Amino acid sequence: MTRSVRVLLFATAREAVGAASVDWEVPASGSTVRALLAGLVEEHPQLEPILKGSRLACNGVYVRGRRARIGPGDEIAIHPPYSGG
Amino acid sequence: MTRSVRVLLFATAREAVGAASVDWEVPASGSTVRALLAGLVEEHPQLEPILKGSRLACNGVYVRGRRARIGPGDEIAIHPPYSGG
Amino acid sequence: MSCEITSRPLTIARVARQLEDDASGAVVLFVGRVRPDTSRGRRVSALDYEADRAMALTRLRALERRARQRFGARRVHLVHRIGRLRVGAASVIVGVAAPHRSAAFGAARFLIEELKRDVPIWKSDRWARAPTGRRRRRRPSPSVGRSPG
Amino acid sequence: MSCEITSRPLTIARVARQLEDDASGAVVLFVGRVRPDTSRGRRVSALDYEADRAMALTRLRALERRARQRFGARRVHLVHRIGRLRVGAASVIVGVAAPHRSAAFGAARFLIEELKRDVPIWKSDRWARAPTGRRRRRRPSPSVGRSPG
Repeated sequence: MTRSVRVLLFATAREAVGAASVDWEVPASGSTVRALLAGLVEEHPQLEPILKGSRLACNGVYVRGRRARIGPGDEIAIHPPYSGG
Repeated sequence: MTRSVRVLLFATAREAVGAASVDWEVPASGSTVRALLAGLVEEHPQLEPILKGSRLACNGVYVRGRRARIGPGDEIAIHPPYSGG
Repeated sequence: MSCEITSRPLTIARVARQLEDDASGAVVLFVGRVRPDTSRGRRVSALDYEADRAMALTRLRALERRARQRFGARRVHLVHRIGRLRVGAASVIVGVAAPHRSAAFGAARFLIEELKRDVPIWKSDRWARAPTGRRRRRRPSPSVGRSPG
Repeated sequence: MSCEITSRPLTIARVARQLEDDASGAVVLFVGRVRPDTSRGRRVSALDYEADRAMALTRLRALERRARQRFGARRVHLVHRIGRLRVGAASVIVGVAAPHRSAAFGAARFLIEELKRDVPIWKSDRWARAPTGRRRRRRPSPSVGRSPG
């Protein structure tokens, strides 16, 4: 059974980490966006400035703030500012 | 040697006269737009209301007013309001 | 030729090809088509278009120049079809390529508005059913009957 | 499907076919293309586009609905290409069919502006060369680092 969330990394976030996604372990009881990001930044300090300008989504829905709860199996997307077109 | 002007008739003007163009005799010394139109209306009274809303051109250039001179070989176009597009 | 009056069917792809230009990041195409309800709620199955071809081409070329000067358009293509057009057929295509999208949109809108207002082309459903001056004109034009001259 | 994210080349003719509709008298197509001078005066030969495909499609479909409601657009087609695009290649095509030209122009302009602002798609020349937050953002977005939560 999965004990991790999948973090999808795009654009500058992907470059900073060097991967399009990482699987990040979380307690079976769940965690928060805040804790997830703190862990990611600890391992990839170059992510920190990018996260400041990014939107976050959980399972395809934008989340505001860092208190949002996440749990095993969730998919978290990190969206730096868009530049399509 | 030609002694006439050619009158090009479009849209409602063409329908009123029943022809896309008519050749109209003018004196070798020339005439005026006013005289040409008076002659046309005499022969085709149904043209009169159409002329009121029309632009006129002589040899591809718009003419203002009815004093403009015309002479044998000239081409006069009658343009009812445009409706292209 | 970037301005055309033609009796053949219009194709968007052909206009688009005329607009190829590496320095233009934006292309806007406008296509006008014959609608079934053009004539005051009555359904029409076709429209007849006619043009004073020589003068229309002169006017279209002048519009092209103005679009280049005023909007910085790099490529302009203006093509109007004449003859009998059935519902759904394209009567006019305006194509603009410009460095940026604001210019491309602005030029395309400018061109179709001016084309309708100022280029000697006529469609039949308008003039066949309202032959006298009951329609409002958008601006004064050289008026023969009312001319003081 | 009227909204697509694809790695295949975009063709205007294909989008135009999706917009066939007898009740629409006006079609507006916008094509965005890779320009050689995208990156602050430096010439680039290609751009890499990527997308959060699932979310991008959701956002594009929402934009399509808004264009229908707000402008009365009858047909909307939104397609964005991803992957490596060379200069001159079309990166995005927006197509709208509406009864009248004002609505078609308005909806097409609305759609491309919103697409650029609000759909998770990225091009490489921007983020590869300005990796941190030096670029101005157009509006506040949920900001992680600054969040009081």
